[in-house]
Amino acid sequence: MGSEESVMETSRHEALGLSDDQVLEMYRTMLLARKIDERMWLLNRAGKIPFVISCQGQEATQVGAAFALDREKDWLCPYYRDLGMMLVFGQTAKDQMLSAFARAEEPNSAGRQMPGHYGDKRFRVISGSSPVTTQLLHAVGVALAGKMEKKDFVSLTSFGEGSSNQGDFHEGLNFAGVHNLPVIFMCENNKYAISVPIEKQLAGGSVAARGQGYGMPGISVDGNDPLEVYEAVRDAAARARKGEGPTLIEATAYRLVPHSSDDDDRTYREMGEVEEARKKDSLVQFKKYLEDVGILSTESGAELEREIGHIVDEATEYAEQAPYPDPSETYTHVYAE
Amino acid sequence: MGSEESVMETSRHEALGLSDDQVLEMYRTMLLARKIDERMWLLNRAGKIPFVISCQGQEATQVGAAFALDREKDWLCPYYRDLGMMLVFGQTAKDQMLSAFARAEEPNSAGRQMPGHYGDKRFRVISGSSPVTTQLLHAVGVALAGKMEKKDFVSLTSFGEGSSNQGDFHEGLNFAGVHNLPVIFMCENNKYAISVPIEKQLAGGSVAARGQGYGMPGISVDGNDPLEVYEAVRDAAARARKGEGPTLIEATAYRLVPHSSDDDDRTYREMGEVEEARKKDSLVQFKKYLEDVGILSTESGAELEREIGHIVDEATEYAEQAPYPDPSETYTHVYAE
Amino acid sequence: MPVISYIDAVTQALQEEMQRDEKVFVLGEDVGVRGGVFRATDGLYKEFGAERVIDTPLTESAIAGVAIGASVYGMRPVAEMQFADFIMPAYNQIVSEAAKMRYRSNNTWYCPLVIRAPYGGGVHGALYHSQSVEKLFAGVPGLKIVMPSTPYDVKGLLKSAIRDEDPVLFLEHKRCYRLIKGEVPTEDYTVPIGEAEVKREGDDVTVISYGLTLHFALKAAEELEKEGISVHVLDLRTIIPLDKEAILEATVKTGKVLIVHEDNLTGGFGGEVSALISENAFFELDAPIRRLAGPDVPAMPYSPPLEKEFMLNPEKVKTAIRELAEF
Amino acid sequence: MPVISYIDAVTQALQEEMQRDEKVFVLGEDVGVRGGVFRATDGLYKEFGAERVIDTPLTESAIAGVAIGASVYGMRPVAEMQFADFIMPAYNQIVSEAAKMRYRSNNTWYCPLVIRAPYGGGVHGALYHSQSVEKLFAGVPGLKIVMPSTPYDVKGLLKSAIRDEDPVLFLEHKRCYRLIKGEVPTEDYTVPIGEAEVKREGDDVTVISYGLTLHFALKAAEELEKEGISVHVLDLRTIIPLDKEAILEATVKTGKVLIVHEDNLTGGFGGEVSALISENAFFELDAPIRRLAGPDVPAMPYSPPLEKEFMLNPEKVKTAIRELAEF
Ligand SMILES: Cc1ncc(C[n+]2csc(CCOP(=O)(O)OP(=O)(O)O)c2C)c(N)n1
Ligand SMILES: Cc1ncc(C[n+]2csc(CCOP(=O)(O)OP(=O)(O)O)c2C)c(N)n1
Ligand SMILES: [Mg+2]
Ligand SMILES: [Mg+2]
Repeated sequence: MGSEESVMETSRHEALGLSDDQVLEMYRTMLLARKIDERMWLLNRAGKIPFVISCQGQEATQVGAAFALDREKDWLCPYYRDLGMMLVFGQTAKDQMLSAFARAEEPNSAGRQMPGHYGDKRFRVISGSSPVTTQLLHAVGVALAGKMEKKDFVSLTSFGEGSSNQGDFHEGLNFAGVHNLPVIFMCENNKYAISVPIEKQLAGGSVAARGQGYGMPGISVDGNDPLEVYEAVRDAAARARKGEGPTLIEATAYRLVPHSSDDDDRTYREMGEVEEARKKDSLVQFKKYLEDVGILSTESGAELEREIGHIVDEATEYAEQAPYPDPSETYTHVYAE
Repeated sequence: MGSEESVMETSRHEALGLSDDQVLEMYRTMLLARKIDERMWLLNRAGKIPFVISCQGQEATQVGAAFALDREKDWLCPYYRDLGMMLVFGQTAKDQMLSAFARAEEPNSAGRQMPGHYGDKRFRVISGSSPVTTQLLHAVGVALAGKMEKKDFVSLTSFGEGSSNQGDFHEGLNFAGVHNLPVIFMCENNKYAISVPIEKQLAGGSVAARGQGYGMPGISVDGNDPLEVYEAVRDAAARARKGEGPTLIEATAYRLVPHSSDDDDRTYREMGEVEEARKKDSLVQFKKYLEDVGILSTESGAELEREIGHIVDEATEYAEQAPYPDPSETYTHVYAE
Repeated sequence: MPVISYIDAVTQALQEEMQRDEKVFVLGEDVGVRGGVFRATDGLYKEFGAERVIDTPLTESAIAGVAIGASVYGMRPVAEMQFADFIMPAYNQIVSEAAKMRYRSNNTWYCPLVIRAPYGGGVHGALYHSQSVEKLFAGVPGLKIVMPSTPYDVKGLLKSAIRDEDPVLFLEHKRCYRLIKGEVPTEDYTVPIGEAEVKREGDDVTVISYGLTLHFALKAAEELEKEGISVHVLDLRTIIPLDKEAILEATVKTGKVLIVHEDNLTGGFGGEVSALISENAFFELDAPIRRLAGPDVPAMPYSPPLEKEFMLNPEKVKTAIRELAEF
Repeated sequence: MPVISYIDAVTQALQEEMQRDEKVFVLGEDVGVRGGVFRATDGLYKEFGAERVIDTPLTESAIAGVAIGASVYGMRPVAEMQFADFIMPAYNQIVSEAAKMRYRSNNTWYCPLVIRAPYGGGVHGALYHSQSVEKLFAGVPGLKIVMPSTPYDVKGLLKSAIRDEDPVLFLEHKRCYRLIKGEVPTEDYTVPIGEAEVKREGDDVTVISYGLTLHFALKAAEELEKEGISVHVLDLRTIIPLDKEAILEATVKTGKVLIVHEDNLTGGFGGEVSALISENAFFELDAPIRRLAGPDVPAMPYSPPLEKEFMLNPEKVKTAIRELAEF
């Protein structure tokens, strides 16, 4: 953790080898993710889009993790909340809005899938489905292929803490462990699976603790801290590239909004609990960090917000005007044509 | 582990509270299981029965475990090798032979299932299938029912170390952990899943080590030592009855014969390895123990062998004569009639 | 008789059966505190507590497998799969275990359990919240499959399912939940599993359907009456066991049969119905048996024009009936 | 041309495809060192090593899911399910993932993978080593299902499956493995997926079948010829996509159709074939379409008299053909 001499003078991100520009970019991406997400809720409440599923509360985890990967060669099998990760890998605000409006131009599925069902060949993001945890095995398969082909990429797959109880989690970690594959399993623990809290979900209370049963490191990190997540994923990726096998990472944060636009979280959790969690919101905390280390000022912060507001506006306008797919598209691409 | 004063004079089984008669009965049951099993191979090789799947090498585990349960109220969801367990719970040599010959009178399924597919309402043994590890969840369901009905029975389910990698293992342990259910998960690790050795099967190398990931004790025992298995299961059952929840036990021994009568184990393991394992055969070791503590003599041992030989002969003769089910039975009991 | 919605009929049946029999309990994802993502178990947690209305971990195989174990013991579990699309991880437990328990144990052990699952589309649910799954289970002997279309049938059939001695897959069309309302008696009643019902008498064309498309058929029939086409509508209600007599009777009634379901055409249950008719009432037919079904694409897309294209509707059913009538 | 067995055709196809294309690899339980419990992958481990002939843990969902991931990446995995009965834990991965990958990604990602599985009975395999599983997958658009009956077709179709750009379920009747022998060219050839083949020409009755029962039909046809009954036998070979033209042609040829499969009758694939015929060739029929299939019980029991009762055989097929001929 940083070299002895300069620990006190060096900022946390410098100790991690991250430049000021890089952490600013991280913050910017987190903020963009948040603003896109917030706008989607407004659009949904205005009846303009049928459905939203949020990243809110998990931006630090997603952005920190994706920043630690090689965006030119690593592979992703993300889950429906990973907006932050997708932005880091290359998708844009426009892509998100096109998806929210289910337009033909939408890059994940041309409007076939719900928003949040990412998949993008440009960025080596394998198309995901709704049944949870299935993508975990695909990441293992990609890692196996990489090992067979003697490539040095890693694959990263993410999933909720509820989803980590599915059988596919167990089979995937075991397979990756036996074959010592370059894969990173990242659990985004947001403390709820829809209405079900961890206590009713997760025997033993820790996803990370399950790593050792597969002979792999099981690492707990603060999911509200992008630098801590970055470090854990960076190290896991380095191990994987060296042929030292898979890692399980559990990043714990909190889901700040209802499960989806169809949910009403007041039926199962105290709003006081949500308020408490908002105090630890990574966007608040990381902003403060950047201010403290002098990278962000009140002015540059406000300017950033404005800029992002513009981007989101433009993306929304573009997407709203964009055409739907033609009905005949219903019948295409069942098999290779 | 036993009271201070008398450790040196007390034999291991006395320290566990087991009488001489009880350990003799354990040995007798182990021997009976072995002899039935050996006879089945002969019958198979003589073309008289189509299929055998063996308990050989796992008798100590099975008998030790079953002895630690309450045969009047506890429930079993065993797997196809658990002949020893079934004998303890009440099935007879005749039952086994009827099953091997697929006769109508066979108690598990009236000849519908292969041998080794146990199920017996008399002894609260739920009918098992061939797809591995499914029974694990049934044991959890029984334990849930017991808890709901405020009964004090426990359920025990057993499975191979290969099978422990199936998704149902994970989902079952997690469910039992969350609901703190009175269930004992017993892995009979015999070092192979057909041809696949542990190294290619089990990331991390230990099933027991996976217990802590579910917040439950994960206990490794010598599967060749019926007393060690007995103690672990007895303690697990006591905890379960006190409402302290589930336990995972891994009893490691060795499969002394091919996977089944359809297998040829010379294609994937050195016969020297099998020979080594035979030296640790629980039947040899436990016999020696009983001789050492003066419970068994050369004469009484020989007498026991003769007696058991008779039982197996009789059972075989009876079963061979017994009628097949009538073809019309093919159509019955699809639904309640 | 009070008029209630399709989903309220589910809730009432569950509540009354839980009151009637202590062995009945409910388990699934979000069924407790939240009352289910569709609110089908609303109020049950409050009335019966966490022990009988169990919020399970997110594990469908465990939900099914634990329900099987509990039912074999003697309980009466009613498991919810949050969406029928998510029943797949439980497929092994349902097909290999629940459906075969009685047969494989020679009638010694059996699984009196119900698995409820909302299925079907037309709710912007996209590929994985819209599927029909009946064809994936219809060829699994040992399982019963119930697919009601009206609140009356929902309540009566769910009660029968809970009291049944065998595993029942109870499929609720989620588009019907709040759309379809109907009269339901306040006193206890059941509808027998395995009996189809003529929902409308007619002479020219027979439509055989179930679930949401049954309502499309009724609507189409109503409108076609004005054109002078008289439509006979049979609601299968249960697809396994299948009411063969009712199907043959309904065939004979008009000599022209249209089978309608939302599930994909190829491999869909309509094939079974068609085969049954042509095997047993071939000479009563005045026209080829026709099937109208979802297209052979993996599932219903999200984007509204695509979803609309996939879904059947009264218009499409009308056209198909008219063609047959004119045959 | 050398005469080889059905299972040797599997092995040869695998070996030749692995030689031809480095991206092809095999994974499954006991497929490596042991060469498969049926020996279908015999010799491959020695020739291609542990990296391309992978002994996996005992986890079908992982076998399918890992194969999907690898195929999406660009490899050509051939996964073995040790017995078709044990494909159920992988059902979610196959149905929700492999079959829908291309559609859901709008043709961006896809899964060129093969899942091989020995199915079918008559080998004292009892309930869980004898099942036919095709009906459980036949209604899943996005998946192809191949079910060859001869060594020639096995080899040619397995090669096509491996070269196909979509997921193929390749079902091998295990009773055929060593029972059925036939001529197979030594040079490279393929048999196209989706084409049925007339295996015998005849005029009185058409039998449509696949797998082991196809041989029962051929045997029956041979014997019935002596009675003066001329039987036309169509081997579907692929059930998805289905060769509709060939089915209709074969129907028109005789006007009397018998569909035969070992899988259970109700919900079995015969229903689809029957529905297709009665929808498209109704007026060409001289008799009701008949189906002969396994009984509607969960699976084939172990005890010999019960297994025999469940299984079809040439006698049963003969009787059914004769009835149709006399109709
Ligand atoms: C197999 C399956 N079962 C059920 C669902 C319905 N469902 C969607 S999200 C969700 C909760 C997921 O919780 P968690 O894994 O903690 O992720 P989070 O949404 O909290 O990020 C459920 C039950 C599903 N998508 N897939
Ligand atoms: C789901 C499933 N897949 C495959 C099989 C085939 N099979 C039967 S036993 C076995 C190996 C089991 O190994 P293990 O769990 O270690 O138990 P053991 O036989 O060694 O006691 C396999 C692969 C099966 N029965 N069920
Ligand atoms: Mg969560
Ligand atoms: Mg083993």
